[in-house]
Amino acid sequence: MSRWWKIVPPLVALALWELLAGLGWLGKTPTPVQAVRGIYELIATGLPPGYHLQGHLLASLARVFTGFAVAFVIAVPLGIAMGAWPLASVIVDPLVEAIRPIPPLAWAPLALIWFGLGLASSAFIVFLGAFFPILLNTVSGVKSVDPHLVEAARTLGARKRTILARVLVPGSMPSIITGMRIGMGIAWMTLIAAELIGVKNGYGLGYMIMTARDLARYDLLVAGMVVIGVVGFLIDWLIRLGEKRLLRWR
Amino acid sequence: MSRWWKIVPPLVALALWELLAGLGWLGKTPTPVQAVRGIYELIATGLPPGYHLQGHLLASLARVFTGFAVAFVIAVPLGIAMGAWPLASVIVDPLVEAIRPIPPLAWAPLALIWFGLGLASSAFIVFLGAFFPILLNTVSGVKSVDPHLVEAARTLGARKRTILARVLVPGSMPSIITGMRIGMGIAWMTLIAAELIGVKNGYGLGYMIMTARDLARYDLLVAGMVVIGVVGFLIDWLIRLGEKRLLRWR
Amino acid sequence: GSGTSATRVVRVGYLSTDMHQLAYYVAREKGFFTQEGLDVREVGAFSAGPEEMSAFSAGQLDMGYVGAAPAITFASQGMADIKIVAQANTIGSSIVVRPGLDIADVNGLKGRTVAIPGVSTMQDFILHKALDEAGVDPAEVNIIVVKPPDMIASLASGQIDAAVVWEPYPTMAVAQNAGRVLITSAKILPDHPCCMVVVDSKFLKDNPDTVKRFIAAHIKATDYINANKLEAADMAHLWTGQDTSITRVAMKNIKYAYVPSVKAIQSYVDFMKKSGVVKQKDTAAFTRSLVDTSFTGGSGR
Amino acid sequence: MAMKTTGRALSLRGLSKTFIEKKTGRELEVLDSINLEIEPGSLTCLVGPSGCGKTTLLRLIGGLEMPTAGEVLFEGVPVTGPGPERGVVFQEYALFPWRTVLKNVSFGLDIVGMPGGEARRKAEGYLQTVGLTGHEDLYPRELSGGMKQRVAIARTLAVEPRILLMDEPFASLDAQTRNGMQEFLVEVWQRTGTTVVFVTHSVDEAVFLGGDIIGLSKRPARVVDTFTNSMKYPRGRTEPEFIALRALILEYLTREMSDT
Amino acid sequence: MAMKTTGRALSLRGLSKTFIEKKTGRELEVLDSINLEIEPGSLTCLVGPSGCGKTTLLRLIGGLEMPTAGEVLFEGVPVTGPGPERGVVFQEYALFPWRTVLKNVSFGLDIVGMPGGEARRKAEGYLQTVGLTGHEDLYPRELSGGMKQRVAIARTLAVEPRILLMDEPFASLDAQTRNGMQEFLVEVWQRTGTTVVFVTHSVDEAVFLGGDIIGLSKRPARVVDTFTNSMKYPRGRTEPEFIALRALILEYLTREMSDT
Ligand SMILES: Nc1ncnc2c1ncn2[C@@H]1O[C@H](COP(=O)(O)OP(=O)(O)OP(=O)(O)O)[C@@H](O)[C@H]1O
Ligand SMILES: Nc1ncnc2c1ncn2[C@@H]1O[C@H](COP(=O)(O)OP(=O)(O)OP(=O)(O)O)[C@@H](O)[C@H]1O
Ligand SMILES: [Mg+2]
Ligand SMILES: [Mg+2]
Repeated sequence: MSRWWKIVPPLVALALWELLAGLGWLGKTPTPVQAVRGIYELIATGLPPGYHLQGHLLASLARVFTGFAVAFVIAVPLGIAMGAWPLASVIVDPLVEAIRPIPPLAWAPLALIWFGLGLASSAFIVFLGAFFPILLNTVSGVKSVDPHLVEAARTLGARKRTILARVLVPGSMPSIITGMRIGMGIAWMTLIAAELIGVKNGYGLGYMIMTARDLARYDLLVAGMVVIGVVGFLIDWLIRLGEKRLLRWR
Repeated sequence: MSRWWKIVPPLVALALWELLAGLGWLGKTPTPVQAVRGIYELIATGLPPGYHLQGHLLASLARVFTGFAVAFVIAVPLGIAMGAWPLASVIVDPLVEAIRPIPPLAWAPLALIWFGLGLASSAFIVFLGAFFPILLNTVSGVKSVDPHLVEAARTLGARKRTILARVLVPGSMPSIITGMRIGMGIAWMTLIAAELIGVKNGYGLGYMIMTARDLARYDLLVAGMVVIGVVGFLIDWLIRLGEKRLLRWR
Repeated sequence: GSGTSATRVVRVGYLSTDMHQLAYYVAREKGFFTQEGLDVREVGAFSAGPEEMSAFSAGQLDMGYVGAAPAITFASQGMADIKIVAQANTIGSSIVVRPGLDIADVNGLKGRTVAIPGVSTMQDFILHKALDEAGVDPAEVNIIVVKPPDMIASLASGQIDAAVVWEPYPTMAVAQNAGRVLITSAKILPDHPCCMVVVDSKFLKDNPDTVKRFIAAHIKATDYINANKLEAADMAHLWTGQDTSITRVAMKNIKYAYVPSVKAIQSYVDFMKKSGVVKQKDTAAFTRSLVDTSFTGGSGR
Repeated sequence: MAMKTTGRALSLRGLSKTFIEKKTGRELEVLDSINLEIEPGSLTCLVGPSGCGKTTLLRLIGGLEMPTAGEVLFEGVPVTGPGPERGVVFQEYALFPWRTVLKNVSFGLDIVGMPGGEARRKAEGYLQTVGLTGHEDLYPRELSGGMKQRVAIARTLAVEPRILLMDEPFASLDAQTRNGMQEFLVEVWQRTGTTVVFVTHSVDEAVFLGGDIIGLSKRPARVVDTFTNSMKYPRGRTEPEFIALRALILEYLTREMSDT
Repeated sequence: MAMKTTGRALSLRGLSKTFIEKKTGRELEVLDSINLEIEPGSLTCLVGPSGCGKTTLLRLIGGLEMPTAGEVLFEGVPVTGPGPERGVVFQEYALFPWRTVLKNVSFGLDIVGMPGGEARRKAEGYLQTVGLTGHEDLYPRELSGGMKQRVAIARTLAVEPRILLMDEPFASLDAQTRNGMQEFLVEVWQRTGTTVVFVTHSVDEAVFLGGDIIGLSKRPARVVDTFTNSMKYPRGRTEPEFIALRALILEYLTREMSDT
């Protein structure tokens, strides 16, 4: 009950948007009501007709999660190695800093050459978005583990592998989870770039948004943006929920 | 002298890339040598002919810096307010979390409606990329300022404004700078989206990359990516240099 | 509108790597606009039509060279109040297939994966028309959306079997040995419209004389192209960066013509209506209100 | 002690403080009707069991916390917030890490708009008082614990407070440094004549410093005992008088610790 | 002391340690040919000026640092790294914050693959030893400083080290808790008979705990004095013998602090 008032600010923002757009102050910007009708149309009719929102959502979830999962599986061990072994950091850092700013869309043609049309290509683009935040946060997480804990483990008889698994990994978990949250956000940000290639089956939220743009259906475009926003928010909320459970000890 | 060996890992990466691409294992991926030749062609001939790399770079720098500057100027004061006044955080947080994952490309049509063609539209897209990291880091920076410092300032006679300017701002500076580094990276990531909107003068690195893609000139495309990577790296290096000076006290 | 007709300022947009809009490049290179006393200002070079049409809806453009699909779509949705006042080119697309495939005619596309650049685009229309004439049910073809630059790589790597796309992509595909032309759009839909010259309705109402001069320059440029193909191909290289070995060949498949055909446009509008993009009940009335042939001396055939 | 004046520096009248614990929402009574009078120029030590409410009491005097009942009168005027006339020295030093030693000391002067040159001169004077001349341009991280504590004291002295409130300022220093700081404090106090209220849980320290040593009860804190130490400064830690008073206070603490 | 055995628990032979300072590259001599023999079952305290090298010495014994010259023999065998037979209790507690009290204590047992039930029972036993039964499922952040220190001790005891190395373990506790922990340590030591080496800079603490009290010189540390304390446990802090020894050691420290 006490936290329900948190919903008020977003509602106020929506009301303001409705007002401004309704007054025509925002040009041809669709109003929230039109966006909601748009969502309904996307569910009922689909865009292109027959391609329903549910399908787009599922397809995008699959792409985002695949790319994100691969990023996670590579970035966490690499980040732990970089955190534990400073030399690895020196080697990887400049590459990371140089690759990080390259726009995901620029990778699209190369992704196509390397992975062809389809899941692999789009997951690769998502991967590029999610990888660096997870990596950098894992590294800084490992570096921030209290060295006394490592020494305590050693005096209790722990060897390298045990220290890695039982001290460095749990100790850097808070930072890794922060990296996951940021990485997941950027993963969704790359979705349109990812779906400009590799939509073999005609489904995808990003693809749907670009179709809405091609067809001058800005109500559907905004509807698609709202869906991504809500889904992104929910996923973030889920990660935060998991974080609370996993990091009960904090 | 001692730090020059840091250049070895990137060189090894380049050599590996040359080898793999040269052997044809990467399909039609251009090799580093081709990319360097591409950079030369971009400088000498330009793409489209007459539109030289220098011009593209300058135009993109102007867009990135405008968007980034606006993001900085709004995010830092807002972040400080959110950090100092928890209620502001509760109000803004859900909006931030919902808007953050929306792909920059989706905003392009709306940006056009709102800001028209030109610098304002593309800067808006860049702004969306840079804004959230700066905001979130500023908030967490202010929250992490030792409350004892605020109390010390109060007992020394400081009022609200003085505390803001002389305690909260300098105290959150390390975190703000981290936010700037991340935000600048994402600002560059949004560059293609920002320049898909339509460039007024025919210049822009992202626009150039998309032109190279249209022409299937992957050597020029990769050359453009390398330029963005190097420029991004240099800017990050400059920020880090400034950080070292500004945060000498750490 | 950009002030009075006395200033004769026209804010123009175009697509940056599109050979179909060659008349615009030629008119600028040859100074035809200046000769007409116009001050043509390039407000934007766009990567895609929808953005250019958005610029019209934002009131940023007076005139522009743009594809038929975005122009009609935005007009139909009421997102942009524009008129089509001239044709930039007709035909100029092809169905390209992977070289190794045993496809002799459109019938051979049955069961294949065919890429189009977008839903309800002109190329979508061409494909459906071709399938229809060959008696192939579109449901028997796996039609997917791939952006034209990605089509060549997808053909080369065997990701798609065929693509329907505008020039110079078919020529590029052939040059890179990634495809062969199965059939040109000229053979499927003779003289089908492609790129257009459009004008903001209010600008047209306020500055009919300026528009007239603009179209006069456009006509001059179109005639010039048809009379000086080689020189025009060089200009295409200059403006798009495309190699002349490509532009020369590609030009052969493009017909540079300026008179818009109301009938041809309407048949495309009808197709768009069928795919649910155009909502207007009376497509004939809609097309008539959209196309203004008075500047090109045509009667609307 | 060092000065003779009429009137009280500080009066605590029926001072009570109850916290609402954030998590559980339960009330936590920390101070229970504290009455206390402090003379101008005196050096008073507060001792009491861990967690009894010493810090809370000091924060109330400093105006960093508001009482639930009762009032704090400073020179006869009720305290409603922090102010430079009541200087606080925190256990955690609370130096501004981004300011040099000199700039830390001049903070209170800078914010009231004192011209740069004057503030600098004044700060340099106080740095001399605490024996840190020559370290003006160092940053806090470059200082040892004892030096940090001296800077914190100089910073507080620079705004010329009429009372100095110190909350276990030497608790995190090692034994040797700590002894040195105690001697230094006595010296500064004698020189400036400022009223000092000093919280500690080291009995040694209280006996070494305090004119009056106020013993507080377990939470909720009440004043249970006042020990007067009339030994002359500098005090010898091995003198019988010192050891006797130390034993007396230890005994009181043990009593306070043990009963329920 | 509690046990009679032949042979030495620990022998330090000409132990020297020089650090290379990272920033300046200068050499810093910290230990200078330390020779020391420690009997099985004894409780030895190391005292010395701040920064003299006490922690370094303990880390060398623990195997967390390697000597520049000389050697550490543990039960006759040279030390080459850390090992569970030499338990270290850190001042900073160094508890794993993500493990419950029970899981912290069983850490050393878990990693050698002891079955869960057995490890649990054993850890519970040690928790009882340190008087923390009933707190098994709390996380470290929910404990007070004294409780944390007890968990750290139980965790080290659980791997049954033959020597216990403690580096100012009670330094950050308040006076009352600290006294309690000292008494508790004596009790555990008497009960288990483990050899204990205890570093402190509190003279009070050293006199309360130590059988032998080793006085180290300023950096580079050398052994300058060995005080033997034959008072019976439990020791009274106000007994004349206590105060006399305390004064003696304070005097040595003052000497060590003052000369150049
Ligand atoms: N803001 C607060 N909200 C709730 N409880 C508080 C707050 N501040 C202090 N307390 C509680 O009040 C009690 C007294 O705290 P205080 O810090 O004044 O004790 P103390 O005597 O200074 O202890 P120590 O010797 O450990 O410094 C403690 O139980 C503490 O947890
Ligand atoms: N890894 C290291 N590298 C360089 N110098 C070090 C290192 N570890 C310790 N020192 C230096 O060695 C000296 C002795 O340090 P040590 O921590 O052993 O002293 P200590 O007697 O334990 O001091 P304290 O009483 O403050 O705990 C100090 O000057 C310290 O700065
Ligand atoms: Mg306190
Ligand atoms: Mg030490």
